Amino acid sequence: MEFVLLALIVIPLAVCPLFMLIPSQYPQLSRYLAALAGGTLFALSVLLFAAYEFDGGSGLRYELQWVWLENIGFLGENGITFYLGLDGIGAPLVLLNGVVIFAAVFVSWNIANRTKDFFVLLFLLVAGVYGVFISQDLFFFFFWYEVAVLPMFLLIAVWGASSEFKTFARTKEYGAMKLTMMLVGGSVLVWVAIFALFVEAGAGTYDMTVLREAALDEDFQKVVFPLFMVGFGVLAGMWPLHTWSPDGHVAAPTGVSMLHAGVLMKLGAFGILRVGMTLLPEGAEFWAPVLMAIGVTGAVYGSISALAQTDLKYMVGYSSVSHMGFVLMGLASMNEIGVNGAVLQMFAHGAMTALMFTSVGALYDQAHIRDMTQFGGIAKPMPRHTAFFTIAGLSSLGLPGLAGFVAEFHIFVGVFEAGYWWAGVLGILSAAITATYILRMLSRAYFGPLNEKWAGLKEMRLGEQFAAVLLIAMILLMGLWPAPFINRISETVEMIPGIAG
Amino acid sequence: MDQAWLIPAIPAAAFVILLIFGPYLPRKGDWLAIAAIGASFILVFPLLADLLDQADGATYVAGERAWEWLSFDLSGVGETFEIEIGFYVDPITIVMLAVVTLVALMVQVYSIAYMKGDSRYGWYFTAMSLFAASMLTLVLANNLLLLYAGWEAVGFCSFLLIGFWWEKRSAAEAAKKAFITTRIGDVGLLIGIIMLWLEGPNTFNIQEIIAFAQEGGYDSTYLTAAVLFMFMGALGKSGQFPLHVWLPDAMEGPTPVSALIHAATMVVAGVYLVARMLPLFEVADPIALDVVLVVGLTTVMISATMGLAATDIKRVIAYSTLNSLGLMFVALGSSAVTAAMLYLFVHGFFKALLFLGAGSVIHATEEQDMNRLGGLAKKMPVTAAMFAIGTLAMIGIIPLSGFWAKDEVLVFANEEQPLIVYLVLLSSLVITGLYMTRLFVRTFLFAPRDQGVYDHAHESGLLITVPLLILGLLATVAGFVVFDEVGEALGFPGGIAQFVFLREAHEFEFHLDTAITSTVLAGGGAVAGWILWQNKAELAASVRDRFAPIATLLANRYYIDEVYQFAIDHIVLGAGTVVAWFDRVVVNDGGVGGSAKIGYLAGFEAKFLQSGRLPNYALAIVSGILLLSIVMLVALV
Amino acid sequence: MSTSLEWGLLAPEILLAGWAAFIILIDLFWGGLGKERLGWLAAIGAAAAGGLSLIWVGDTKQFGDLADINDYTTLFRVLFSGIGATICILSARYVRDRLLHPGEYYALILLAIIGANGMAAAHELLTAYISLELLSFSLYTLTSYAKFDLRSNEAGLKYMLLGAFSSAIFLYGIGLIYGTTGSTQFAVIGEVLSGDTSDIEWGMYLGLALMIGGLGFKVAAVPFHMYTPDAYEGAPIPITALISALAKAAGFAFFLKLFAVAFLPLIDDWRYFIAGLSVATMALGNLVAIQQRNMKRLLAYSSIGQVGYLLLGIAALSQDTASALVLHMIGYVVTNLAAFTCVILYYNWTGREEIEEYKGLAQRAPYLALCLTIALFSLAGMPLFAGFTTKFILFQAAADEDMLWLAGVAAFFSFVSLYYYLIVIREMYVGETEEKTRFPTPWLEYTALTVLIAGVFLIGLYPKPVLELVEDGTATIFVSEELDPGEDLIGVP
Amino acid sequence: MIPIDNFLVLSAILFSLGMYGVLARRNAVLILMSVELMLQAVAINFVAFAVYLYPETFTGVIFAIFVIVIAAAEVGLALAIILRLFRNRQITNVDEADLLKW
Repeated sequence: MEFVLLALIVIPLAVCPLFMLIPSQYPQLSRYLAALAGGTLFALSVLLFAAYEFDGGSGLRYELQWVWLENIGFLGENGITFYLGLDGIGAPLVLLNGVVIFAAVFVSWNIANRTKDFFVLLFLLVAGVYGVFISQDLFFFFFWYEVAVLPMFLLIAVWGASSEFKTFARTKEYGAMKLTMMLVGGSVLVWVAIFALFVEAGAGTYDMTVLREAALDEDFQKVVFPLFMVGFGVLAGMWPLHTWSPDGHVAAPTGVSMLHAGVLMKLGAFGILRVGMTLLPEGAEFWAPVLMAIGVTGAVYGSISALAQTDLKYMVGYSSVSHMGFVLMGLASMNEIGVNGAVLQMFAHGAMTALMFTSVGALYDQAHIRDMTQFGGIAKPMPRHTAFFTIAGLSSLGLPGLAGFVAEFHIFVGVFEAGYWWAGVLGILSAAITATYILRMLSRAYFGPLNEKWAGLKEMRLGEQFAAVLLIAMILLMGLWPAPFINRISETVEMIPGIAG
Repeated sequence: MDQAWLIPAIPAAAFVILLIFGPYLPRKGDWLAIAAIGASFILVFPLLADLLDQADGATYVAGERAWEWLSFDLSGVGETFEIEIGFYVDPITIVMLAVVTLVALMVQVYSIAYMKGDSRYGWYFTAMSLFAASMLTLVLANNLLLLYAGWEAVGFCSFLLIGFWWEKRSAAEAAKKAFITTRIGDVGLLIGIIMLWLEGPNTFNIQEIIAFAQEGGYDSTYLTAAVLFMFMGALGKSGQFPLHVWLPDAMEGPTPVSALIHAATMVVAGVYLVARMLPLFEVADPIALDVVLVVGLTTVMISATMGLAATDIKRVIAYSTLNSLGLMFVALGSSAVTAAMLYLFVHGFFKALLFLGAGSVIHATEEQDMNRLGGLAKKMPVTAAMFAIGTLAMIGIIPLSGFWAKDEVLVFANEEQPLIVYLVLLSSLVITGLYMTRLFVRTFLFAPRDQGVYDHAHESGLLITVPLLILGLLATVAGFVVFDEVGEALGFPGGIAQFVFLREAHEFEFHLDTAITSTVLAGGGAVAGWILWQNKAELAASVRDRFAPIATLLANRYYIDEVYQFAIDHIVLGAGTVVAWFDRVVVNDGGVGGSAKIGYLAGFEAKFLQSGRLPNYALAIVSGILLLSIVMLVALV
Repeated sequence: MSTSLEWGLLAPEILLAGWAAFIILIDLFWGGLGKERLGWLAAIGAAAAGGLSLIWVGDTKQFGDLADINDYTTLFRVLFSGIGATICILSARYVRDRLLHPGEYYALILLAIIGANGMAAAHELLTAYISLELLSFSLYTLTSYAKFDLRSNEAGLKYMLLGAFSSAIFLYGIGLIYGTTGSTQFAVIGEVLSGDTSDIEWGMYLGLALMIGGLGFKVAAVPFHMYTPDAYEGAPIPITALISALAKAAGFAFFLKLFAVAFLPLIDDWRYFIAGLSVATMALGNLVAIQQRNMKRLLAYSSIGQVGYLLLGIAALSQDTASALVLHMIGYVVTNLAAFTCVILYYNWTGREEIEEYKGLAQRAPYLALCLTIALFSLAGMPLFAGFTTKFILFQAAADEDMLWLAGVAAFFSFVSLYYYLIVIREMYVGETEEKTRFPTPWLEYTALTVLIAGVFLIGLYPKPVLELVEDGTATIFVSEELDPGEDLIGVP
Repeated sequence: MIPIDNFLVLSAILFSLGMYGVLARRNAVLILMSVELMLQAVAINFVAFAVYLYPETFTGVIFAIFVIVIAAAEVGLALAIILRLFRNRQITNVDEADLLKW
């Protein structure tokens, strides 16, 4: 099974040169290749998720360690190793990534200009994301973290869409530049923190399992943890540094914003959990209230500002910020239920947002505008599309039976358990606000009398419908039967030092 | 006992089948939905039978079965965090199951005729099955989380069904309003559940929580807060005072939907929740029960008065529902579970009857406004007769079921509560008499106001009238359950009172004095109503003119809607716009853009250092050298 | 008494000198060869010199106290001849179209390589100074080589005068150091400075300051960098590439050796000055680069930025930092050459060097655009490419020498640098041009480009072999050689 | 014997004069001359050290010779470039040669 894990990274990277070979006169060929690659990745992810079971120790399974650089300069034994391993937290996120890439390939089926370059960059992004979820070496964790950010600029700048608003305009170049610069800016903090951690641990290696044991003294952790928190927080849509997310998603093409909001934002939260909280438990303990405050602000702030948006993609962008605020709250509760909830929310929100972007993208492809006030009664020409978007909306407002509720419930219980009752109440309130803006959008754009202008709209393409069904399957699976997810996540979360009972 | 999970499972299975294969089934699968709800109805009786034969004397043993849905162990504290799915059957559940399944069956049969020819006929029955499944899960749930899941699912179904004809802007808005208002209520419920779990015995199981509370596990202020939060959820769902705005608008949905959801089942879920959790209310300090009482009273008074002004017949019935719910909450406020459950049991039938009657009128005349109806009795005798029974039951005239249940509530109100409560209830009796007769008279008797509508009217087919007849029969007979002899006759040892009680077996005493006063007042109201609104209703018009300001106030539902709308538009949406603006301009352009600009400007200034003239460059080198050497010498030497 | 001057050790330099003369003669007498093939010939010469210097891999010899031929020298000899060969290949087409007297052009390049080799091999200050001047003079001439182009002329003038001025300052510094320590041998200076330096502090520190200033000019550290943008913009493009690669690399080879051997004892004194220089260099280099519209000036400021990172390596000098610095320098040189190859090719086709004029390159020459993007991303320090790994190792090494704050500043400015690289990439991929004609593919240059890009990927993805080579090289300069104090150039016994 | 300080002071003065010349002068040739002045100052310095402090070795003196040689080469090169500039643009004033800026 180790090589299946390796395949997760090798396939996307190997497929890139293959795309290059395809002459650009045959876009269909590159689409089939992309679908094939997406399919295999999805199958492998499902296989890995299903096959993973906890067997004691730190929960790491299918380990694969190749020495990359050792005993040179400041690197001691096992200095930098290409160390892959799947643990309980990684398994569901690997599955999420598999699902979203498979769906994204179908959604971006009719990208016309420079199809093959699009897919090259898309699969580069996927390779980066897989790398982060399964690499156990801090150097390669950061390596893949940056690889995931690398193609974002071109994906948005070349295939994106600028948009005019009454009071301001957001060109796609602006969106792409801001997104890339803020993410890389965030990663600077992470970079410095890694240096400090390496020096302090003195073990001469980046192997996280070794760094975990290194007893770092208390106030060092308190100083370095906020670097990780803010550094990764930028990508996780942490409150003050979240502005790239709405603008980036508005400018990005559907497939990209699916992958981005669906999976890439989870990298940030995953980073905080995997690197911040596991390696610096006391630091996490000390900064938990601040993270909780930021998470709650993000949640309420995101949902309130989503209320006032008229552009569909902006609304979904702000809702992602709000849901990521929930994830941060879950992490900050520092107890097992909350952290489980956070990881569940990462998966749930990934599937939900991907589904929302699929639907908005489908609508945008046909109607070429995203202003919900100009739509009316689209349920008539596009019933399935409405059904899919409603399911995504309902899941995001936390209807039981869908993924959103299971995750949010755990987070709220965890937050209350950790004693932040004010944060819990505000969180539940922001879930209610989410209900408001989702339903307001549904009733205004989808229900009500059909606006004649949109009578010509046709149903979603078959590819998009397949993607939507795939995502709904994930939402329903987690909503109705979360046991497989919880069992995997909770064992590993237990292993994290500093997570109270 | 352990097949109880079948009851919600069958409609759920029907829902799934209809959802996927619905359009391809013959007659769009309506028979499947009805068969499913029929099966659930039938399954209630074996449950009842089990419960009865296990019962020794008057005490009933509740059956419970649970399966583990999700669990992981908490390392630090040692226990495990468990969520389970299970059902808990006790007398209250049986009463609820009976009402829900029966009324649902009646409504679905009725809908075959009513919804015939609708473009989304199949989808209607799919949503109905989902509703039935979730309502039954809610009723049967043994733990608060499953109850909450059913609670939300029911809310979602009401959103679907109110917005069934979503082409109409008003229907879409009403559906949205209903779902959001109930969601706001559910915020409280969720907080309550978590609070109970937090300090309680680390489980969501209702009975364990109640047992824990009764041993004094929670400290009283904490428990009161949790319980009031939960009551907030009941407020939203049952349309009580602050969150009642959505119920009148919910009439946008098809009438059978209103009959099922907004009369017999969903709105009653709040009452069921409070009834189920009453022991908690009692352990908490009395303020909790007083709040329930006051809310019930205010809803009773508001709905009754608004009923007077409404002209749409469905809205009038909706107000009557609010009125009855208020009464139930008053009963619960004086911790009379028996009275509340009895009233709920009875109310389900005659309110469904009223709605279906109105439905048959609408089906026949395509008209809902009272001013355009009138004199239909001749054209629709059966509907008129059944509607009359419903109206009289609602007012609470002696032989019909409404009287007995309302009487119980009055008895308790009189004994437990201060006099003011009793007086308010009595005055509400009068007003109920007034607006119910107004409704009946304006619709069925005297000269038809719109000839076109009148000619168009015809008696509805059997599929509509038969459920009306059944419900009519039940509305009359159900009241006699009060007498223990009738209870024993039906096989309940010690009568129904024994069956549904909280603290100790409770005898239905027939208080002659309250019975007489209530009948006199109710009858007087009815007669006054008859006089006011007979033939051209000139007298009513003159009364309205004299009290013009009050009339307009009532017509506009005390402007509560406008206040809420204002609040939403200005405070919530306003906050949204401000936050969105703040986010875009201050955080984004100011913060992020600003720092980028600083870098840009720094580079801009530094660019001009490069003047292109050689002496400047030489000067830079010399200054570099001087600075370096001076600092080095000063620092190091 | 090592008066035995083993001339064999200087075989590569002798070969280069001979080859330069040979080329001038060929250009003079045999016109038929054609300017382009002359370039290839010169490239062959440079490559041969590089190959020749591999003979001494592994052993440590001395050329009579003047230069020591060890792994460090071999490493840099190979690097410099590699740079020279690439530049000759790249300038073949450019020289054919735009310059006269190709013979002298290539000869000067070869002489520049000799100068660079001398700087890396120097064992004492005089040899270093002479090879420094040799390198500088050939670069001054090459910069102003386009006789009739005003900009090349002006660039040459500025570079020349300021070069002379700063080498005078550098010399004064050497004088003071010689005065205070009595010898110009690095090892001896190191010896004396590690003793008590209480009475000679004035001369020593002033000398050190002046030398840092002089050297700062050579590697274009901030206060002394003013000439760089103008020299880069004015000079013919291949020469700009040469300056950015050769001058910087040779400068740092000498800088590292000088400070690692001679001034190591005073590290605690000069460390924070170099750190200050490094921060200033990074700051100004990256911030002003954002403003640039001309591609060559942009690459000039970007190279200043890179110098900032290299200075960081020297500020936190130790065995590990030295090897990290050299690795980063190799990565920088390879990437920079790749970038300049693309710029030269585009210039050959279109004669344009403004960034706006790179619009729509992705359509017209997809492979070129891809390579330029890879090079720019590598310069910005993005993963998969050399920049990321070398920067990571360099900054981590600096952090190891408790210079974490400096590593942090460096990381921040490498993030700032991403901005102006993205601007170029945006023009190439997002911009649209009217004429959609595809450019002809110059096979030879494309092979050179592919080799360079392969180098970038190699260092990025698997730096182990390169790092081990570098490790052996730097090891030699840190081991304290056997000292024979009093031994001098031509000492009287 | 004249104490070494005099020589060092002399060379320092000459050095500063040269530096001032480079900064103040606008004509390219005069700047070149100032640089040459600085180089001679350095040569004096070397000779002074060699004679006074380290008479037994010739390093200092050899350095001085090389400095003079290189100064000569430098002048040749510089004048060639300045001549080129003059021929192209008929200017010797360094301030006017500012085509390359910002």
